[in-house]
Amino acid sequence: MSLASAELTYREAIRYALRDAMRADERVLLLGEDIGAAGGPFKVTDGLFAEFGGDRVMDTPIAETGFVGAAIGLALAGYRPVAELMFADFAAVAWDQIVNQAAKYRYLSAGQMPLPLVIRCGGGAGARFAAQHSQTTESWYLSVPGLKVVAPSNPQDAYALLRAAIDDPDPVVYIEHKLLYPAKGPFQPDGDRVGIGSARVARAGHDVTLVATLAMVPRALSAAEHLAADGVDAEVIDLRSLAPLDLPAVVESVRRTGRLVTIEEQSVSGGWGGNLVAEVVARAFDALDAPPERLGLPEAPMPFSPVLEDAALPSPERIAEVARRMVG
Amino acid sequence: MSLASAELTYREAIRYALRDAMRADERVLLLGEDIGAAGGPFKVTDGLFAEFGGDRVMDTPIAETGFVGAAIGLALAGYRPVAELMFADFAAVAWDQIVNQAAKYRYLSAGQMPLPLVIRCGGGAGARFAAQHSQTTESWYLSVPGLKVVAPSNPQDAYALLRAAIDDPDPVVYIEHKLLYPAKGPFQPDGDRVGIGSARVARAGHDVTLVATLAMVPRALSAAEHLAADGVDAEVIDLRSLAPLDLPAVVESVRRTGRLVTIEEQSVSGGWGGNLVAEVVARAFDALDAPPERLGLPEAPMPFSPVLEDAALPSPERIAEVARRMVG
Amino acid sequence: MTSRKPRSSAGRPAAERPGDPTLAGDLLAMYERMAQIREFEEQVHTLFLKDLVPGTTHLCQGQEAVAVGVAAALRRDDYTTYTYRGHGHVLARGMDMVAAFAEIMGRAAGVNRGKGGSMHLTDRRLGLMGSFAIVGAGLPVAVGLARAAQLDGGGRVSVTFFGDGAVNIGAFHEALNLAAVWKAPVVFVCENNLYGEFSRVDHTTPFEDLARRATAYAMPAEPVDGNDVLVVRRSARAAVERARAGGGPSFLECKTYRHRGHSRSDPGRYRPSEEVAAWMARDPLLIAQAKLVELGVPDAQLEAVRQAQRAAVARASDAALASPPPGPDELERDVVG
Amino acid sequence: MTSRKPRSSAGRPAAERPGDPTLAGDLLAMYERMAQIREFEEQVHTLFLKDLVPGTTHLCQGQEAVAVGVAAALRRDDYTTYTYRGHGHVLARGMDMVAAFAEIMGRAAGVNRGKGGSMHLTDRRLGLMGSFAIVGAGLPVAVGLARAAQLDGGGRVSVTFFGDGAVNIGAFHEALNLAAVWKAPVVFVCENNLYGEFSRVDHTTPFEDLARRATAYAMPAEPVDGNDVLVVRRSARAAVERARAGGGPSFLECKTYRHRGHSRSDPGRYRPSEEVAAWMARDPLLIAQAKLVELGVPDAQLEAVRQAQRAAVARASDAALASPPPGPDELERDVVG
Ligand SMILES: Cc1ncc(C[n+]2csc(CCOP(=O)(O)OP(=O)(O)O)c2C)c(N)n1
Ligand SMILES: Cc1ncc(C[n+]2csc(CCOP(=O)(O)OP(=O)(O)O)c2C)c(N)n1
Ligand SMILES: [Mg+2]
Ligand SMILES: [Mg+2]
Repeated sequence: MSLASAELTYREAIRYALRDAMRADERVLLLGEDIGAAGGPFKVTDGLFAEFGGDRVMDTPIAETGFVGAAIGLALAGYRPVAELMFADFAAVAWDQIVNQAAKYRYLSAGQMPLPLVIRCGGGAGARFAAQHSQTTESWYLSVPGLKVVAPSNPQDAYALLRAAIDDPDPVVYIEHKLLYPAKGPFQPDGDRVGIGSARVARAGHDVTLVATLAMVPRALSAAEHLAADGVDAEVIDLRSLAPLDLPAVVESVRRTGRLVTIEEQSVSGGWGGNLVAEVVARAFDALDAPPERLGLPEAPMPFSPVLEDAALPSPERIAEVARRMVG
Repeated sequence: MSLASAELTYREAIRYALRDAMRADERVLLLGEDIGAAGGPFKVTDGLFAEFGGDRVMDTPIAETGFVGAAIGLALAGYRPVAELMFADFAAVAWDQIVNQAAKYRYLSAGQMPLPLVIRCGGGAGARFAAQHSQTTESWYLSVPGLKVVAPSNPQDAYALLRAAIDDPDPVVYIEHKLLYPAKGPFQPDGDRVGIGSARVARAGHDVTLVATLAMVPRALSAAEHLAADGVDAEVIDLRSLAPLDLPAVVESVRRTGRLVTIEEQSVSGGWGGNLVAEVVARAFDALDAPPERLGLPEAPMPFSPVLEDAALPSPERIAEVARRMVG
Repeated sequence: MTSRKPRSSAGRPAAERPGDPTLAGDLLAMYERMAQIREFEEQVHTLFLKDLVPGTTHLCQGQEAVAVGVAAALRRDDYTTYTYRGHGHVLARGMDMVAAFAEIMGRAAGVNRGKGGSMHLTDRRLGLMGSFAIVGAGLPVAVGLARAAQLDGGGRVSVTFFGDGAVNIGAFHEALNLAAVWKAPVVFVCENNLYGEFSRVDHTTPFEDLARRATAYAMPAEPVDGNDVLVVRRSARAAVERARAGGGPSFLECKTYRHRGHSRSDPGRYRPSEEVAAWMARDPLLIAQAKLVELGVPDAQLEAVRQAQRAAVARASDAALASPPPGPDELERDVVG
Repeated sequence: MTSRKPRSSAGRPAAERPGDPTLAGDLLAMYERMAQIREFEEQVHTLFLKDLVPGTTHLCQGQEAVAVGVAAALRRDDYTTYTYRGHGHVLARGMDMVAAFAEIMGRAAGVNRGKGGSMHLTDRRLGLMGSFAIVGAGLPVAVGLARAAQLDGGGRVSVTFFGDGAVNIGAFHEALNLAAVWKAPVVFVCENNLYGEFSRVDHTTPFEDLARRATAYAMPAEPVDGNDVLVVRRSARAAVERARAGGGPSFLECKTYRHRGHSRSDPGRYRPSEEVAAWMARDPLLIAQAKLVELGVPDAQLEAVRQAQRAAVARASDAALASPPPGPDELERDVVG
């Protein structure tokens, strides 16, 4: 299909970003398990092997430390590797390469060795994959200076942020949400070429600011619909980037609404919500009409059983209820 | 030396906790690199090999995934292993075993398989070990349900928390601070046998609450001295446990002082300070006289050069200045 | 033939001479167990098509002889660890089928009350100590279990199952080296089914004969016909007895094949049809059947075994379907103690 | 003999027949370089005793022949990666001594402006691509550099140094397998100095001859006398030329010894004194000297080389000491671009 069309799935948007980046720059390479002829476990890279061949779409053994490390080497040598970790949880077996090596390379070399490296992974719950295949892993990356971290929620951002990540001179962790792969959304090939580090107002409103990422964004939007029915006008901000964080956008919104609810798909104890609340409190204390609230997962691994998994995730109803209580 | 003496170093306190736990329960075992005859890279386990032998103080190859995994197996089989990771940063090469396996074992098995496992490591900066050997790594563990995380700042707590960790039925990450190893402090063998999850008021005060962990605790106490000279009476809380967190203790303190400053040895963007601020704001909004502030490391890996490393760490002066401004 | 428990060799390998009076009985018991696993997996697939199995599944049809042959070499108190493709491993050691089905369907009657699902079936009473969905992660844990057994001194053994794809990950290496250094009583059972997901083994490893990997740890290793349950049992017995006797770890490369795709969404089309056909002809159930007929067991008896297993599986599946989902309190239970 | 650059073989191994007219010259150049490293390390130790070296250091006295012999087999544009025990590796490829000393002392004139220190000396202009303080972490990166060289097609090679202790960690395994599968032009140089920290190799690995590990990857491997710089160069050339010619990765196990303890705080007392004595007698500088004398180089010339290096090291150390610490703006510089 052509990029001129107006609707794409999230999966296609990622695929086309890879394709277009590879067409535009032959230093762009992909590495990962079964991403070649097989098209990737999530079928994101389907067709890319056929177009670009095995030297640019490289299947690897099951060796995440090995191929993330190799991607670092490729980046050092002038390539622009995009390593696919498949499930976000698998970053755990490559964690040293990500946080101790990639994130620190530029600094340790005093700027001699920037690392233009992208690490893609599919995170998140809802697919009944249980505790080892359901984490968004956002929290793992929140105090790792040297990494940029993005987390798109829709096709347009998925495309733009991946292009930006590949163009970026630094390691970028690009977290996808596996539930969103089939989700369709409007897409303009020459549309918003958002850079890393800018949040997006997904819905404007003036009573309360809901901040979310990934699959929590559609839930927040749905909560906003519920709220609208009750006469509460919610603003929804899609963070999109976790590092750097677009604090000004959030602070500006809360200054207008006076109320903040964060919604994240992880337990709040180590999430980005705490940082956001603390920053908003520090910068807009007087503008707050109520203490900000955070919604997240319970303090538990993700259970397999659908009833439990569904209960773990913040529902639009629960989000709306918290916001309503805050406004009311 | 005997435990009846009144002063111990932090290193000795850890050693005696291991020794006493091993004497009390022969299922307690130690694993790690060079912890045996060599006494450990930080000399913490000195003498234990001589007393307990190689079956209870096991040297391992350089294979953190291997021996942390083996510790899981030992725990499953009824032992109480204490795995020493040496530098806290090395948790990165065992990260999967820690967060995807150990933390989730009890849950995945619906309670069949609790894991009484302790992971010890020496974290923190100040020793001029550069970016890959200076992280406290506290932030990595903050959204990992199933793990308990403690971080003692003095001999008494080091002893008590390690005994508690070894007695605990769950995996406990026990973060030491390498700068504190030679630090002496009062010690009562039958003294405060603090449990996991309780904070400690290190200094009582009524103007502002300073919350810290590890090597930031002595700095906060030193800041409190500076402040006292200026007539500001600071309360200093040593969190000691990061998971579970003693929120009631912090909230109670801030209710009295109306002011909160958190001091942590990591960048605040993913630290525990954000969570603490958010919880305090949620629970004691009206008691706040000023927006809480967070101090931490700059958003950068830890540099080697002493001048830079010293500049990176929150100094007592800087802590005092922030608190003074807040009060004043 | 109603026992579900594999016979325990109690430390002494049974004779296997032709004419061995126990051979037909043993093989029939193993055949029964393999038939149970086959029927179980087919039923999981059926349930899945009916939308009764949430998430994903990794079935093991074609690999039954490995799980059953190894289990037949074990004592009741030995430890096993395995993977997301673990239905065969747990049934081979006697997991209750209702509890297994219920777990796979996320029900309260599940062996882990629905919290683990297909990839995480465990039962510590049966020595089923860990089911790992991260490739390779189980091997170090198995070494720790073995080290515990060694310290205990009771001759217990730890056996860990993993795939051909797992031999390339760091945890594999660290575990094998640690086991070698500790001379830990562990048997590493590699189920070389030629594919890790969609990649053939020779695409990800410089050779197909994975037993070669063990030389790097000075560890006894053997390629094994993983589709002949008697061969598997014989090799497993040797390795298990070596471990029990203090001889340290061993590596068994069981050559086998999965009949279906990697997981529920995979039709397995990347495999040449001749390869599939050749392996279907070497179906472990067919091989066992032929041997049983040779040993004088009538066809009708084999068919009866198969029918009985099919019926037992159907009953267990129905019973599991009757279980409600776990209660809401399960969500935050069992996180810490 | 003033050049600091190792001779480039430009892809063609030089002859090494006895009577080879270039041999004495080559060896003298390598001796000079080894002497430089030796003097450098001694000076680091002296500076450390004067409290001028913050943090820790891992010195390489006794292992100079490995770094120098391998460097002599490389082209200027080849890549190398190494470890916290890396002073020899960087000097062997020509790192400026002032920049190295200044880095080790945390000064602004340091090659990384004092941000990395002793464990992190890198200079991309010299192909010095990474110094890793996490054991084993450099190997996968080296494979990536080799894969890049392979894609580039220019015959460039990637060489990575690591210790005997590193052969037990997962990253080692993943890297060697990946290199084998990709046939990447990488040479794995294991410096087997018999100890990882305070543990003897046979305490942590089931054998001492680590070249055996390479069989698990079907990789050519060779045990090498790591204290004879000519032997190291010969083996390295063979491996490097194989890689350049598309023959894939190789593994060299260089048997050597560190004269000092693991790091600054370690007196190395866990080593039997006979073992130390035997290896001191096989000091790589002594071995090279003996060979040079045999080739007709007068003792006095060798002493002059040594003196010249001592003087050069002292000058560089002084120059580095004159450098101020990095400015405060360095703290938050170079985090991201
Ligand atoms: C560390 C890690 N990487 C990738 C995966 C995704 N994954 C699940 S199964 C699998 C293939 C494993 O193949 P093999 O070891 O041969 O076992 P088989 O599935 O054939 O039984 C992969 C890549 C994973 N679960 N863990
Ligand atoms: C993953 C990891 N574990 C442990 C350490 C601590 N450590 C630093 S050097 C070293 C010994 C390494 O020995 P070897 O590989 O033989 O190299 P050598 O020091 O002898 O040159 C250890 C254990 C580390 N840096 N990284
Ligand atoms: Mg397989
Ligand atoms: Mg060594």
